Amino acid sequence: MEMILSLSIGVLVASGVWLTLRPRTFQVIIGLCLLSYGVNLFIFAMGRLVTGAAPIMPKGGFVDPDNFADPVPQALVLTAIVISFATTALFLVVIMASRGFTGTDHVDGKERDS
Amino acid sequence: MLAHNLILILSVLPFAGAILATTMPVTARNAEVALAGGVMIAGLIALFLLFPEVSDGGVIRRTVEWVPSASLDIALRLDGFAWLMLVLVYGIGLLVVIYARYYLSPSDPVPRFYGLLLAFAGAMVGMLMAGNIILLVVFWELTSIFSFLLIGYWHQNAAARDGARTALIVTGAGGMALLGAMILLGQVVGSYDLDEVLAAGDIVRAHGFYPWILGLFLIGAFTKSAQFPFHFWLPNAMAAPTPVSAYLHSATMVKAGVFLLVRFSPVLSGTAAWFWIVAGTGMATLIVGAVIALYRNDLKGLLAYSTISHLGLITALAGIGSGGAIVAAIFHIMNHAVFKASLFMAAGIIDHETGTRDMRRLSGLRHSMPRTAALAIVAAAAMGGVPLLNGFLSKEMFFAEAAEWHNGTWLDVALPYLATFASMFTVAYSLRFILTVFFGPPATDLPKEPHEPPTWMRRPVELLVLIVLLVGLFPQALIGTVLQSGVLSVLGENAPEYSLALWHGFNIALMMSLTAMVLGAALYLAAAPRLSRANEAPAFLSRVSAQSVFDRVMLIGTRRLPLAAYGRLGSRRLQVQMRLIVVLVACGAIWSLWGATRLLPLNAFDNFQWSFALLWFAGCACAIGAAIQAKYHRFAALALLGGAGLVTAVTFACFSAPDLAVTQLLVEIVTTVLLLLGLRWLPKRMREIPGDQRPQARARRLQDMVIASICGAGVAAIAFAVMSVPPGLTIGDWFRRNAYSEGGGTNAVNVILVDFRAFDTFGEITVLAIVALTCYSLLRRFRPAPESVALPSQQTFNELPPISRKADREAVDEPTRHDVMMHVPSVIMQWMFPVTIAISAYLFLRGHDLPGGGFAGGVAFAIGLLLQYLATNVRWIESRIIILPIRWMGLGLLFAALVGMGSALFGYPFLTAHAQYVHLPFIGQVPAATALLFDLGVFAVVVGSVVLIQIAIAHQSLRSARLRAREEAREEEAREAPQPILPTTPPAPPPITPQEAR
Amino acid sequence: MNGPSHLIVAPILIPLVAAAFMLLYDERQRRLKLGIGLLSCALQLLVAVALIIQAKDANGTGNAVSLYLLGDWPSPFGIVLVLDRLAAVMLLMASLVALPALIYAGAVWHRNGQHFAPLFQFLLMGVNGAFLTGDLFNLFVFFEVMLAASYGLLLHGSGRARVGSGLHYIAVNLMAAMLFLLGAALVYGVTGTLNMADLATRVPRLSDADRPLIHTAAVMLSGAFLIKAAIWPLCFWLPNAYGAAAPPVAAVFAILTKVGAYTVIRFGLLVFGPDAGASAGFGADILAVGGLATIAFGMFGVLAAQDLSRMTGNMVLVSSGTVLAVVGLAMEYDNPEMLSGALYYMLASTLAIAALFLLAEPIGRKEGGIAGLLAVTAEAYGGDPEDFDEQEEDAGPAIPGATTLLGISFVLCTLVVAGLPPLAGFVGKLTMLASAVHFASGMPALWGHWALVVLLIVSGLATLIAMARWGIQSLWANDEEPHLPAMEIGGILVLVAAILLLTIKAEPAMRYLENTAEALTQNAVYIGKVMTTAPVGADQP
Amino acid sequence: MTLFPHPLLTVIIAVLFLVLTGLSAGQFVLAIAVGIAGGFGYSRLTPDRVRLRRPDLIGLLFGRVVLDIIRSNYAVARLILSEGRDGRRRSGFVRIPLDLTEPNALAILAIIVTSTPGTAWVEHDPADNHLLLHVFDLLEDDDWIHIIKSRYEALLLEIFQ
Amino acid sequence: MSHLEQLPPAVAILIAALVTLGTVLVLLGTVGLVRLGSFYERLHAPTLGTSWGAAGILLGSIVMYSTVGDRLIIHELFIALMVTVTTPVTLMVLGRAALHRDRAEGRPPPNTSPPDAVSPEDQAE
Amino acid sequence: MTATTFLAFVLTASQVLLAISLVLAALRGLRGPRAQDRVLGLDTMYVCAMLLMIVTGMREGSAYFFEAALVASALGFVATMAMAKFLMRGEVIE
Ligand code: NA
Ligand code: NA
Repeated sequence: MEMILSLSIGVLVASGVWLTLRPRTFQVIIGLCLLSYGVNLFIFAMGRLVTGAAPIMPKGGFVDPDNFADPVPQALVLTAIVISFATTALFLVVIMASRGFTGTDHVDGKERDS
Repeated sequence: MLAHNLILILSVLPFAGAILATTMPVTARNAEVALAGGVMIAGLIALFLLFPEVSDGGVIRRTVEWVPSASLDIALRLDGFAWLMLVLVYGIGLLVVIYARYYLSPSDPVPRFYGLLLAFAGAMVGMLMAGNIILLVVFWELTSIFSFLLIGYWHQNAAARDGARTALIVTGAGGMALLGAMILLGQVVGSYDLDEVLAAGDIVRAHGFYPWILGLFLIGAFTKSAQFPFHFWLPNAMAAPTPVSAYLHSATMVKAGVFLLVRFSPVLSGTAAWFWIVAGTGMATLIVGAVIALYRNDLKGLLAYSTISHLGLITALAGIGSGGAIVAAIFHIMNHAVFKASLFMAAGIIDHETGTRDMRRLSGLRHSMPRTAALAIVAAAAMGGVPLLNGFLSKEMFFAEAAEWHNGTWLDVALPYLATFASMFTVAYSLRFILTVFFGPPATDLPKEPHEPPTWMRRPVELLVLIVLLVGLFPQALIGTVLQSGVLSVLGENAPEYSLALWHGFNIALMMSLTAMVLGAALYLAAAPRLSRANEAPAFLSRVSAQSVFDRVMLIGTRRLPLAAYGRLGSRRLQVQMRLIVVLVACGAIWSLWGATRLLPLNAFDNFQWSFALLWFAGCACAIGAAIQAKYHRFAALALLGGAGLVTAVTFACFSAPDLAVTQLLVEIVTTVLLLLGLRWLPKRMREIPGDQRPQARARRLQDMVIASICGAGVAAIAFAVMSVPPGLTIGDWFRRNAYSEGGGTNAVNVILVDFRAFDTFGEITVLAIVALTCYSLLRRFRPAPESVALPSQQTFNELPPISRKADREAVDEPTRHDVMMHVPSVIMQWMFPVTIAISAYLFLRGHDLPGGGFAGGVAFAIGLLLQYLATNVRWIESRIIILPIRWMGLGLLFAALVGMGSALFGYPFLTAHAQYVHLPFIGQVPAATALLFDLGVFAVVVGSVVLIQIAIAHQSLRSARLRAREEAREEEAREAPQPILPTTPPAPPPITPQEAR
Repeated sequence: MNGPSHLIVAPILIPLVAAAFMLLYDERQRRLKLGIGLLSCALQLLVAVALIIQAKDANGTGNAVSLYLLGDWPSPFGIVLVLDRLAAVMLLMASLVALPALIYAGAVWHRNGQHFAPLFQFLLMGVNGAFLTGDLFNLFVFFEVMLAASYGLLLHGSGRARVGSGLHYIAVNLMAAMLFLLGAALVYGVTGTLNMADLATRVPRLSDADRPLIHTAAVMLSGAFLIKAAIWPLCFWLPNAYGAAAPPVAAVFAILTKVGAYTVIRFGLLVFGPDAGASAGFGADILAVGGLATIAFGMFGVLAAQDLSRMTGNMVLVSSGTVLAVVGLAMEYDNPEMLSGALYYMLASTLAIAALFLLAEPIGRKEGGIAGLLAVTAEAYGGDPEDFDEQEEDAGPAIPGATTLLGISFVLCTLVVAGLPPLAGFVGKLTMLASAVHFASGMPALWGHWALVVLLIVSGLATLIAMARWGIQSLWANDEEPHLPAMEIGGILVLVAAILLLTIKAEPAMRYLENTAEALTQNAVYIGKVMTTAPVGADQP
Repeated sequence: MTLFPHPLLTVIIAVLFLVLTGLSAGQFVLAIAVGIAGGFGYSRLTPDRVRLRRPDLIGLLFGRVVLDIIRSNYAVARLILSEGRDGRRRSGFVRIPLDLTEPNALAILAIIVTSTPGTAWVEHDPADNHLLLHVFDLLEDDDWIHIIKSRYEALLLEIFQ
Repeated sequence: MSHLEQLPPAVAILIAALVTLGTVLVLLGTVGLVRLGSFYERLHAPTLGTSWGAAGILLGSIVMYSTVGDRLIIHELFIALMVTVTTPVTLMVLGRAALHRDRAEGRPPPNTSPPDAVSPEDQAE
Repeated sequence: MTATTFLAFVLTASQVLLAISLVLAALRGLRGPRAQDRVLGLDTMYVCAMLLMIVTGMREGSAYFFEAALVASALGFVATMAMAKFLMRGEVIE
């Protein structure tokens, strides 16, 4: 599972990075989304993979942390999801505006020859 | 005690006067003069009072602390040499102040002039009295800055601007060099105190830094004193008002450099390097200045080159460095200041009264302004070294030193000849000045009718010329003690014996003088006819002037090269920047990971699960598909992106993160709708982009693919390396143990979010609110690209065969085509509204104990609202449901903050939560944590923000419909207008039915 | 005192509450919002001064570091705010820039678009939070708060240039955010903590197998930090973005790179400081080289630029590069000597740069007086009827003698950024130069120090040349009096006054910063304070 | 303004909420609150109260639908599996005139038709109240018209109109 | 494994049957989605999964949790209801969209089921 | 083979089959050929994913998959509906 997830993170990151290096704004925004999936999974993976151990605790009594997934990375991912959603929205609006002003969807606001 | 206060007053007074002067009204000309003159007189009085203390080589010191930790204190130090220079600053200052009163025209803003003049005097005083070598640099640079402002006083004049800039750059750069020298010097000596530095000559000269110190120091001194090849700024500075030239370019600022050479000669001189560089530069300057001066047609130009030449003389003396040479240098500093100031003033008077300074136009002025002519002739004679005048005395000392001092180098041997040669030109240009301006037939075509200036404009000149005469006749009686105290303070016990007598016998120096005079006169007579046509410089110098070299260096060094370097080292292209970030971080990561043992994939296929592998097979396929399609098939990329997000959500669910799965799904939905909303305003890629298949473009894509693959592989390897080792002791353990007992909730993730690390959540919702506000603000000004204003093609197409033509009817209250198409689905979507409210409440209420929470609830609610926008249209929905998303955001943030601050009332820090179960009748135990209230704030902010973003984008369709309607109305007008008007908008707008345009 | 000192959290809460309040009013009540904003900024300034005094109280007892346990949870579990001298200084700097910028904005800019006032406060909240937090992930959150607000402010007023450069700015910073997340997550994955002090105690004890991973995390994090600090070659977005931003926005942006530099100092010296065992001084040489390159690049930019905004944008690079180079050298040779000078220079140059950003507009307005005032807004408005209500009243009373005031301010600021005497910039540069020479003359071949010395002097000269060129061209060549609203020059003069105060009070400031620099290399006090402070609730069961 | 603008809806939402949370006293109170909120929300969109004339027939309709769906599930599954063997299946559009005009009833009809494998609701034109259906296996046009009109529409007409 | 062991064998078999039924229907639906020739035909395929496919699995879940949890746990019904109500919305709009696009391109919607002819514009979506 | 192990096997097999279904749906999303096909593929992926989560929950005896499944089933259609509407109208909200 670790291997599969690692590879998947790799694919997401690679696709995302490739797209963010592209010249079209839409490619960049899709790339940032993919990248954020990869990054979120990476953060999540830092808490290690556990199945059937959601960090929902019994009410009272002794709690063995090993029986539950680490909630910290999950909390971090939640924050990260929200923030990357927000920034994606913003970026979208900006690329809309950029296209409106420049008439092109090239990231530099003008078409290049090459 | 008095002395200590006096020297403080000396240095503060001009600055105080400057501030006062600038605040006076523009019309207060006489008040300005009174103020500035008063400052100068006060300074002179203070100096007079102080003389007894410094006359015998005594030194007065006063230190005011400024930044002791940077060894930078306002250490003032007055000795004989400084005293002597200060007399020049204040004395000539006084005369200049009076002179300027009559020189400046009524339209000139006097407060600025006197303010700057006084500030400059202050800087000069500070420089002369600085007892700390860094402080010296401070004032040194201030003189540069104020002189820059003074030269540019008439800034409407382009020449003034250029002259000021050149002066600032040259002297400012010299100041930087001087700073370097002083820092090194301080490092070598171990102190910035001038006395200690002056006493440490042997250490300095023996130190490895000495060449650096000397080089930087000399750059500083030479630039300021306009030494060759840095001399060119001085003639350009003649664009300054003449009082400024008389003050700065004869008596004060240009003397700063030679002052420094003399002052530091005990520390730095006595080496071969010193002699060669300083004496060599001095001699070169002496000659070059004198030669060019002869060719100048501009009076002030002649005086400027003359000044350069005289400064070269003083520099050469400092380079020789013997006791006698230092005496001569100090003496000549004074003499030159006096006669040159008077000459500048005289030149100013001539300019003022005739309207020109061009010697080719001036002639026979002795008829119309005889007094001025007499004064100028005497001063010019002193400049030429005529006996019985002060210039003669110090020049004889120079000749004597040049002839009698020896160190065995060829330069030493050549000195007397060079000196005589230069002096010949001095005589020649002095003669030219006298003969062309005052003699000959009276000029006829002058811009003004020449006559004598106002009396008080001439008084300063008279006084100066009187000094020229008196010093020339009775040197010992007049300035013997003063000069002696100056020499003592520089040379101390090494001070030589010298005599200031007028007559030393028929010695070699006198012979040199006479030779120079005879030859000079001959030279002038021979050259006179050709001078006015020689284009202001001898032929060999007219082609390469230092100024043009400087201009070229500046153009290349401060414009072209930086531009080229900036372009080469930077990029304005986003792709380059992104690539740099990625590549640099990847390289850094590879570098730090190189050889790490954890990266070897051990147990790679532990816990293999087919379903999970298949899941991610689909996920990866979607991700790669999205990457491939994003350029030409944008909609497809969006769908595939959704697939990848979905798989991510399932992964979260599978590995015990239900909260994440819920949130990811919700955000996924909103993001998709958002991107779709945006896609409406982005170009729909269909046609191939030109050049996309060129080998270059392919190569770049391949290169990026390699970069991306390396990044992906690296992140994957790191992830695997971490995951394959069990965690050590983490703070997560503490959260798991204390989530319920301390945080009062069973869902540890939610307890972290609303309690343990609620501050993060606080920031997160703030980000959301900010982004929503930003999107809204930006979209208020949104102007779509012309090709997206048009109705989407889907809406312009009238379906054939139409189901019914009734939908096209013109009646306004008929359903739109959209309503027809969405007729049945919209009913179901409206049903979903209350259901979404229920789901939202469900997610919100159980968050603390089970998956869910304020964020999930908020997004769910926002989706519910969004669905209603999808089901109908903006107008319809907003006439029924009025949401004020910005208020929601504000209230949510305030509410969350107030809940957090509530704890302060009980003496707890911000965001301290209180958890408790309350027993309600009939209902039973109810959890009542303040954290839940905080979550309510989160809920409100999330709803407000998400709705605001979506609605802001959605409203653009409405706005562009309005735009289209206006466009159409305009076209209607154009069609009805009698004359055809060329269409400014794209032709043939798509036909719009009235309903749609509504 | 029993309760915690809530003063520490005030710099975050004041702007937050102010901004939230503003959201309750609509855009027609801009004046009220401006008033709230000014009040908030003034309060922040007061609090910053109070915190400076609080952090000053040293006596070697460790009181110089104060802790605020958010939610009353013990560190390293909860999020902590840590106030030490460095944080206090940065807070003061931020509020010193913010207040004048907002005053300036009060003339025209605050109503040239939507929601300027709340976004401005949000930015300050993010900046202050980044300075105060002691938690790595919380730092990320505040970075994002700050950045999100900065996106909004950069785009404020809209227009092609702002949107174009904003696109680049946002894209680059989104990439930086990804790196930050990766790095912070990896830190947690390897060490199991997010508290920076706790991290500092764990890093020296890491196993050899884990160490490369924490170094990788550091590379990722420094990628994020250095993009913000605008190190070469990650800084190309900056001059465009700052040049395009509205003047008051560009002025507050002068702080943003300092946030990046601050995090480099904080994180670098805390986690990879001298006590970090095998990781001590990690990456310091690269930091130093990057910093030096940044100075050079910024210098070229200053010379190459044509207008004051872009020039000033490049000065930001010079200023930032100087701090980074000094920090790198300080880390590499474990020698805090130059740091105090660098901090002082940073303080002075930031104020001056902010003032220059503000000056650019009124000076440039010479062509056309009041028309120029309106031209700023004309381009930004589309033909939409919704926006027509926004062009109402004028910019308030104008004041006479505009050219003189602008000229004096311009010259003073130029002196500071060029490091020319007698103002604060010189004192800072002098301290750096003297200590660099002092340190390097004792050891052979420290080319980094010598390069710094040369670059400091040469960049000062370059700045002088460029500024003289521009100043002459704009202030002298055009004789027209520009229209200068009183609020605009008021904001500028507040900054100038702050610079003068900093110059006059150079000694106490310098001594404060010397203590700051020394404390930065002695982490034990900081770590001890963070790790041992007990929650309020601990003694009240 | 009344507390229960849509009492039926309020009840449905409350029940749904209880289905989600499970039944307890506290949840019951919450469920009613949520139900009321849902009713309010819906009344903003659709002020007119929906009236059922024959609620007793809902069970019958539900039963019919469940049965039909089971049947068509089987049919369509078989067709998909046999696709390669015989290509005799013919799919296409059918246009059906409707008598039903109540929007909610139409929506229910749409759900039924679409949920049933083998039929897909493609287009409804309110102007002449015709429905365009896509049918997976077209037997006879009239046949489908008959099924829709008699098995579902008739019942819905009775319930709603 | 504990929760599965708590189930009586008959219930376990029942659950297995329901889940199998549901899974197979879902799978068949997706197979149809891949194999069917025209869009309008493919529109029918997912309904296998959203009708009895989902129902089977959700019923299995209800039976399982109600048995293990000793009380009736029916919240899966909510999901079932949601699937039933919401899937048609997408399919209806999607079908309408396809029809609209076909008409716009001048292609009368096929009454038979020839394999999709790929028009040049298809490349561009 | 007891009923329990049989059920365990069926559930595991169901997970795999549902994952295969998801792959097939994704395949339609990838292949298109028309935009509506991709939307259809995504919509089916939502259903498969939802059911996969339910079955995984049954397999693990965990109730915490429910919320995600609930959201996928009740709100997932908003995304695909919006895409469909985009195809139909060229914009999502008008
Ligand atoms: Na000689
Ligand atoms: Na001479």
